Amino acid sequence: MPSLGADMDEGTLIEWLVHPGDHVERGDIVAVVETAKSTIEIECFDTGTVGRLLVEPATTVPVGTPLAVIEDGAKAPAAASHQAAARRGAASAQMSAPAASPAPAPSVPVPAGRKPAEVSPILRHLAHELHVDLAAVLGTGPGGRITHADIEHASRTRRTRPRASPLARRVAGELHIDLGRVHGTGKNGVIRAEDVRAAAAPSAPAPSAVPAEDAPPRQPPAPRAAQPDRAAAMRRSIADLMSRSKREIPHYYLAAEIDLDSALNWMRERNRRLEVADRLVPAALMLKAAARALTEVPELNGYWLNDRYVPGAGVHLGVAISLRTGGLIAPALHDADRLPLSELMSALRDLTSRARAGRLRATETADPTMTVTNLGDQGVERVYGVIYPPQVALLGLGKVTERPVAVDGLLGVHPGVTATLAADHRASDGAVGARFLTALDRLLQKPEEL
Amino acid sequence: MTAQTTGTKPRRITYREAMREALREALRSDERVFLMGEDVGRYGGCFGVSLGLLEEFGPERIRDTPLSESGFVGAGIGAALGGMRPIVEIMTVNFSLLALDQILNNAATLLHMSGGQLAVPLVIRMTTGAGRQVAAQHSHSLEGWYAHIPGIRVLAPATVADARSVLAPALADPDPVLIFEHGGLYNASDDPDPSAGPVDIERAAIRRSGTDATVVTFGGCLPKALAAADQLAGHGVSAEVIDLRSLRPLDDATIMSSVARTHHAVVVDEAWRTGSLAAEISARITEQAFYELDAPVERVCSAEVPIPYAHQLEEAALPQAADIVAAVRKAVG
Amino acid sequence: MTRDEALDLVRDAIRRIVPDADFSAVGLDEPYRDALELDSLDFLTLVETLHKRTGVRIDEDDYPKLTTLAACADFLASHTG
Amino acid sequence: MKADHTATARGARGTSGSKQARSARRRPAAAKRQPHAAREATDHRRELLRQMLLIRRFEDRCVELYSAAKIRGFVHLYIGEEAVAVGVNQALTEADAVVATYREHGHALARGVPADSIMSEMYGRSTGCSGGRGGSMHLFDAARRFYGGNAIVGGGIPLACGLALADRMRGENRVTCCFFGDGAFAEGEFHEVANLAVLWRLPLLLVCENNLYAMGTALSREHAQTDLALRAASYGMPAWPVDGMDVLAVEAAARRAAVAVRAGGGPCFLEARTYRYRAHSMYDPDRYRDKAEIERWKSRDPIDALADAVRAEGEPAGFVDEIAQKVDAEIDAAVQSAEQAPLEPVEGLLRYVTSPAETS
Repeated sequence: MPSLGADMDEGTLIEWLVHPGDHVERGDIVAVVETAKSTIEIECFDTGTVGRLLVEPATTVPVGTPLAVIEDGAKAPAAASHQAAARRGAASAQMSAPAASPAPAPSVPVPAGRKPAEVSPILRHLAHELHVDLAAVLGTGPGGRITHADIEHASRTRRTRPRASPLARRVAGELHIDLGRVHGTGKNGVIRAEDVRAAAAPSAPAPSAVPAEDAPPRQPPAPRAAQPDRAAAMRRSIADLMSRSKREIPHYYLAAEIDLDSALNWMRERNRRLEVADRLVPAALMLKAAARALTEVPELNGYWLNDRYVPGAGVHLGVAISLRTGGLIAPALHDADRLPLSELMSALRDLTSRARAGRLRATETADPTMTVTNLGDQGVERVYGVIYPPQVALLGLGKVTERPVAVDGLLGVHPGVTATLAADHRASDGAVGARFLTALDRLLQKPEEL
Repeated sequence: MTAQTTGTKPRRITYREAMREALREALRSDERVFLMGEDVGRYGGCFGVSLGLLEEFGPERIRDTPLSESGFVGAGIGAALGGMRPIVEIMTVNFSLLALDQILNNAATLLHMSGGQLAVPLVIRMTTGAGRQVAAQHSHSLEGWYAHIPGIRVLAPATVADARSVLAPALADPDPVLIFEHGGLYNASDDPDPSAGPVDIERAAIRRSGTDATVVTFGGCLPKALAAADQLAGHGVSAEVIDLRSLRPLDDATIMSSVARTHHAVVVDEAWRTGSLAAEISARITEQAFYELDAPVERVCSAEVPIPYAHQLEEAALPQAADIVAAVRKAVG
Repeated sequence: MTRDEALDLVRDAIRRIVPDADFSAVGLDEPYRDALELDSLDFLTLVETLHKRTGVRIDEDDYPKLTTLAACADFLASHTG
Repeated sequence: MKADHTATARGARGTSGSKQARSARRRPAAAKRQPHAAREATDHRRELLRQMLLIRRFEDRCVELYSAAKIRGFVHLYIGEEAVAVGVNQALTEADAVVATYREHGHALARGVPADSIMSEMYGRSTGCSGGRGGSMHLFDAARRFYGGNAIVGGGIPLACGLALADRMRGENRVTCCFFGDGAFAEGEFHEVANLAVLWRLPLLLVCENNLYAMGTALSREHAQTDLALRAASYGMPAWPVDGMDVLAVEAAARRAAVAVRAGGGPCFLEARTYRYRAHSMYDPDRYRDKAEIERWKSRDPIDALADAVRAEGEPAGFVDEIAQKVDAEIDAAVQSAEQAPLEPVEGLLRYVTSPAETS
């Protein structure tokens, strides 16, 4: 059970997306795990063949519990074919002398390449109806035959093949984009070429968070009945984490007023030329500036682990997102310092919509290097934040308001924001924090360079 | 004598007149050409296409026939074998079924069955389509049936210019050519460019360029598709409209290159959907341009019902511009 | 598009963002963003949806005209003719 | 069925056709007074005999080769009806056109289509008269104006009508001769064309080979009025029956008709009353007619009858065998040529669907 966040002690395996015998590549999504906060697709970090699955779905296990065995790629084919041979032997033995050998365990995988001809037309039809690929179904019936229940099971647990248009598939192939990571904006969530390009090209529009017309609102995969429990669990989890933070981390706070006049003018000009889907919001500008500021002040971009500061491997901004069902989650916007603005904007929309849909990826919840919380939309002037352990800082952004400023000896009215920094005094001192806020301010004065 | 084809100044003529001018030109330029069919002479053609030709060319070459579709279509085939260049008019596609044996079993097969010895340089013209409240037996769109047949060429002129231009190359073709004239088009008028020259009957025509979706259609549905494209432009969708012009052979290249640009395809066909030409085109797009498609191919066809008489029922049964708009919007999402 | 149709469309578009939006608690002339907790990203999504479904171009300068449900409906109705 | 026999017997004996035949048979007596003319007449009859024997023995060989699976598909044999094709063809010139049915080996051979190109066609070879694309039912020879080979019952009749129309419009003094059966007489296409041809005074010779069966349905079961010539005449054209088992009678009737057609008076209709000895297609159950009927018709075999007549004119007893040997040699050569001919290559599958594009 991977750790999907510092606050996670245990997780519930919801479903397996792979089966024993499947070949998996590093980065493939192999299972869905439910934590107190979200339902998360977990990736596999090895390449090889799935051996035994050690944890049954619906089982809750502590972080660190092995979930499955991934066999070495070189050995796997041999093992698979051995299994196949054994299976055929067992099946024929069973047919000729039922009592001679024990029936094989029903969960033994059917060898790949089995002939679908062994499936009755009725089941074939059922599989078709349920969009189940028969070649991928484990047969648990006599002689390894596929049963009605197997297909229904496969339908429930199969890894959803991304519904993508042929062009989208082609473009994904050309751009080396994993369709599983592309959010479809077509009817019923179908991935279209523009979605793939949006996921790939920095200059592409960011339609990903736009609900498809006529598409039903995306449902979190977990049953609705689980929601109250989930909310309560999340509450407890936040409580634990924040208590730990306030208990362990000596916070210090700094604030700076940042003039957003040039930033917002620039943004307004830029947005004027663009379709809605391509427009920026001020938050995106500020996130980008924060990410860039962190590259200048790396002392705030990392973790306090084992009594020492460990810098983060990249700038992965945690974005605090409040959920409509209550609660809060702060998944990572990976490499935010390097994302061009338009891409950062689309990534932000994507992350927000997936967080609210309960479909975050493991790495997104696990590794933010600093969190930004923006309560400006909620009308807040200043944020005095609580740091997410083991991170060492949190940037709070308030509401963008018109405020009086002195410009060239005259009084003017400019939009501005109050940025506050909560930082871990174990890892840094006030001067470091001040450098960060100063950098943030400076960067926001030259938005065209962001 | 009615409208003459002289002069090079563009002037407004109807589809009917354009076809008549093409007939007149053919009859004047090649004495092997003659027109034969029911009421083509004294009556002037059921739809008035051949009005006035009898007076100019006489009853031998503007030949009224008895109501014997199989007989006179077969006679056209035989006359073509015998060195003539017959133009056989079948009053409507509905009656062509009585001559289907001759078209399919003789016209389309003789060249092949004879090992290349007997070509059939025959042109068969017929009116097709619905939309005039003439009910189930007079509203068929069976072009797709004929386009199914190897050995014949099937043309569907959809514009006044094409009505004027397709007959000459059809007559020059050494093999049988069927020309389908949609009954709803006869009164359409336009100023065809008299210097436009012969039309390439192998190629489809792009009647309107666009970037977002390809609308493939032909014959009587072309005006509807163009109207739909106008409406779509108002919705910010740029539709390219392809007029197939030739239903056999199909100009795959024009269709596929358009789909490769727009990534969305809608096929509009007045025939019934099942087993239609629209089905064929859709299949070809998935065969040849699958990886260009960003959405399933949409089809707009007639409802699967014998075409009813009552106006509102007939309108509902046939593809309309609004249906095309909806299909394109569905495709582009 | 009539104003009523526009109003329905706006509500529907919001419901896609906030599936359990309770419109009975939001007066037509009240600011709905606060009541329904639409953040700036949500609002952008709303604008985008309205544009897609009506074809009406909504510029950033128009945002202040979209503060209440009634204002949204008026805006759309007047721009769709 | 019995009614048909009597009808045919009456047709054979009592019609103008048989009068023609009788007058033809009287010629030998006259020939003795004019030895040169007599020799010519005898030679002509020997030629008719040769043609009929060629058809008969060619088709006998077809049966053999079909059984050996050298020939496949539908093969309809003309055995018993040879006098019709051979007799009618005597009235035609090289410029005239022939449209036949799917039982057309005889018409093709009588028209002069070489036996080897027909046999090769049935073998599906490149050298076949239709390039291997037609087979038994679709023999074509454009150079000999032999327009098939039409396997849709009645389907060739409008085609012949059109060929005649073209001749008429082009001012060609040519006849188009169309063979079809009693089955086709029930098709609308026959009646459409009969009307059209008279209406337009087309140079068309319609030859109905009435072999009494439309596949397995007897004439009296498919026609309310079984006198087909009578019905044809109702369209306004000369029409008469002839004994189709008597090649000289057929020839005489056809010549008379051809003269009328060439004169520009419009079409003529001949009903040749004949009989096929073998099945409709290669084999059939023969449940629709009895063996005795077949035997009765065989007793009036056109080849035997002509051979007897020629022998009576003083030809040596073995002269038929002598002709048969020559014919057999021709057939042997045809089979050998077909066996050795190259198969039509599959690469050329799509040839002749449409005419090749002009190279200019």
